Amino acid sequence: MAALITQAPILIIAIPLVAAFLTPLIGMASKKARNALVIVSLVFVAFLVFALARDVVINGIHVYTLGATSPGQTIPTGFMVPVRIILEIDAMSAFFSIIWSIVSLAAAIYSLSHIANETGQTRFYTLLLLMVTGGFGMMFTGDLFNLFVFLEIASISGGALIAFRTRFGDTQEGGFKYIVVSAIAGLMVLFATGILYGQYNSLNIAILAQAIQYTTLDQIALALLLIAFAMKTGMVPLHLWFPDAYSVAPASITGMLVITSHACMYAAFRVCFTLYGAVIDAPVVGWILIAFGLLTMFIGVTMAVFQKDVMRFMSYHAISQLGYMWLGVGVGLAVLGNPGLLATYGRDAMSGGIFHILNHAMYKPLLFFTGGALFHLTGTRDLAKMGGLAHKMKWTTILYIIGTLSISGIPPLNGFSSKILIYESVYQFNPIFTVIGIIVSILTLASFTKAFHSAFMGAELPEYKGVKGVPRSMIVGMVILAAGIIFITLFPAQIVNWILHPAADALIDRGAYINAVTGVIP
Amino acid sequence: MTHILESGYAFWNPIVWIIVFIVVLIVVYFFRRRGQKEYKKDTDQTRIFLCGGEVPEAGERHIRVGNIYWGFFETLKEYYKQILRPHTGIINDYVLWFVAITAVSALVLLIAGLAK
Amino acid sequence: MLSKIVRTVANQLIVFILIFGLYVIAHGHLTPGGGFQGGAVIVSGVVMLLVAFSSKELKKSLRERVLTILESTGALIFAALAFAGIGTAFFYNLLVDTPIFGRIPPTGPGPGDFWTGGVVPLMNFAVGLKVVAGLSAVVLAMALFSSGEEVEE
Amino acid sequence: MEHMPLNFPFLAAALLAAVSFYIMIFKKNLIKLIMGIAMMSSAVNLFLVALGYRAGGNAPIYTDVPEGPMVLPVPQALTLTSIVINVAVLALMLTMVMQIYRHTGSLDSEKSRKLKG
Repeated sequence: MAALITQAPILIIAIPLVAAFLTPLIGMASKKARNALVIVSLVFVAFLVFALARDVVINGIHVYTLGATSPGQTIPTGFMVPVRIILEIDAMSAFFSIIWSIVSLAAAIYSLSHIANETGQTRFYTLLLLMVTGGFGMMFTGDLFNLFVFLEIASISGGALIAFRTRFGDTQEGGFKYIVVSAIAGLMVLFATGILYGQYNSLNIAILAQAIQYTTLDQIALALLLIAFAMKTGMVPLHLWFPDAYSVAPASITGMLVITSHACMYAAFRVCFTLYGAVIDAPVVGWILIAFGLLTMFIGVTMAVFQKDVMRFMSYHAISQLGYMWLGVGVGLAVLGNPGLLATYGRDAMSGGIFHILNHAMYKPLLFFTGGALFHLTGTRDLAKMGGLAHKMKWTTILYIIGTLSISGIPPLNGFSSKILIYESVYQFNPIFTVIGIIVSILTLASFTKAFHSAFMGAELPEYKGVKGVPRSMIVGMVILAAGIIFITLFPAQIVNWILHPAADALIDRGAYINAVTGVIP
Repeated sequence: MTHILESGYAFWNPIVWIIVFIVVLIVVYFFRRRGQKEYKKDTDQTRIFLCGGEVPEAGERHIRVGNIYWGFFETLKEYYKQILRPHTGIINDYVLWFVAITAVSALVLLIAGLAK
Repeated sequence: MLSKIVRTVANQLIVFILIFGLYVIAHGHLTPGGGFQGGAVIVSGVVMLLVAFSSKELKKSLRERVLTILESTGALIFAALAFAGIGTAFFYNLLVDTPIFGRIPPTGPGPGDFWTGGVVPLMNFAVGLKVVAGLSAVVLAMALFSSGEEVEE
Repeated sequence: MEHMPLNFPFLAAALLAAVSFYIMIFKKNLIKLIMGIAMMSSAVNLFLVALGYRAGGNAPIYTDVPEGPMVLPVPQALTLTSIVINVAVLALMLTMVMQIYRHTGSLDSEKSRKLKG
């Protein structure tokens, strides 16, 4: 077990990769064996992630060196290598990887019947597993260049998956927009990496963080990294591609794309807090994040109220919820230089923002999955053509209600626990932000009620008399996420103490992240 | 166990809420038991009553999504006109927004760096 | 399908392109090049065949199923080589100080020794296999698609 | 090469990036947009290679190299990786544009805007 945990960081990345390339071979022989391989590998990865996260929270940061036993080792000895390619897992990375493992497992199970009628299913699972690899890589990597590589792996497989159903024209358009935006964001990240490498002669985040000076070039690199990652998360006004891509993808992929967007948010946090932590102009960047966060919340939700396409409507809600996270973490960043305020409310605001990521990662894929179930039954995403579907899909209706109450922050569901943390702490920073947050929450509930009424309520419509119910594996995928919601609802304090405060502290305490690497280099 | 998720001003404990919900459910059940006993399903008692007139078909009496919150959109017509303007759906505009926002934030950071 | 002269010349040239591609793959640890570059050279030969013969002709000899198997095999060999060193660390170079590619070169300028690099040359071969199969499939699929034929799933 | 002004490659990279952004923003043809992205990646690759250049340096290969400084190998490795990634991205984009053309019969970005608002 100890050896397994030592090797866990690379196994978590490598097992989906190997499984991705095994699926075409096994898929030729038997479909069932292929599906079993996908599910088993993801279950094993989820187990490893939980074991690793437990170990990280208890024993501190894990540093895994590729190809050697320590980051400074060379073979044969006697050469000068500054630092090898490493994976570095602190509580923040562990937190994000837990989310990713749960959602990818639920999405894979959901896919089993959601794409059962499509052609080229083997390629679908190959790409899905590659996307899982890319996501874990982004969360675990210890250097900027591999962050770019894994970002591109996740983007390419994600773009291909969005455009997977080639028989529709709009999927191609959405996939194209996604891949163009990802390519530009990726190239900007690479450009910023080059700027930093040219000045400090290293790619490792910890080494760079130790050496960074905040010269003019560094400021440009910060802007490039921050805005590139922010665009990938879907921050207003760079969100325009977001509903286009998310609404046309298969629902299971949309659920996973939400988490890749969170992975980009993780990268942005890593850049702001760890890489630039010592030198960053914290109030300015914090206020930039807060301003964009408020804009994201408000414009996202007002656009969502307006939508008539069920997946597009949920995509705009995903954007609006991302604003809460930027707001919480932005307030934490704005008071980063002031230990008193940080202890009073900054740490709570950050914990709230991070807690909201966890909650959002549970209820938003669940809602996208219910939207996918609606599409599966009716063959349309247009809410105007739906009605009375609760008669046909009882389980989905219940799960939709759970998701709705959770996203609108209705007590006692988990969405409320994170929102109250954000409201209470942000109120001490600036009361107006809390008011805006509550208005956005009200509008969220209003628009979900509207969608609930038009899709599920009413008498059974004649055009949907003959449709079959939702297949079982889709229900199982949704129930996994609903179980996550119920668990977080019942034990918010335990979750905050177990993983969220360590994760927030990992962002604040950049010294530990740096020492984990520099401490072992001769 | 009474004070979890403290944030300075307040605390949040879902167990308290769940207990309250259970109490409310018991009260509701109590009221429901006192209800009319002679209610029967699938008789005239459950038929839709619309001023005594003809009841439309299921597809026609369902209020579709376009009609919900009509007043809200009517009031905020100007806002929606403005907000829909950038949502062109043209990929070139998406790139333009990215370039513009990157340039603006780089400028803000540079000016803040100079002021320091 | 182009004229007989073009087809004959393409048939002769593909041998040289293959040899050059394999050279670039094999010497990836010594000179500029490696698995991807050599693979791309070989795929340029495939593109030449595609131009000389039609995509329909080429589809008969380069079947999609075979390409898929080759691509997956290349990736799996690469992963297996990386996993081989997991006793120490992932990607650990097991073959250092062994007769197979295991020599340790002297530092400083000097002629390159082919038998160095440990698992790196082997990984180059695996990557080359994957790139040849993958890029050929991409080129072939695009050619088939633009000639109006549905690509088989 | 030894007397080449060292800033020249960076200026060329900046120029390439500017031209590519111009193409991506103002050219409505989807194929031209993809060409813009290809130019953008070339600009970044040129920037990376120029970073690793040392005046009068040799290629970082041990085979029969003369004495003297070598250029940095790491940026070249980065460039190679980024080229490989861009091959995948461009192939995917071109495939999608072919599909868009099949569905809409047009390569104009103003005509493929079914998804908006």
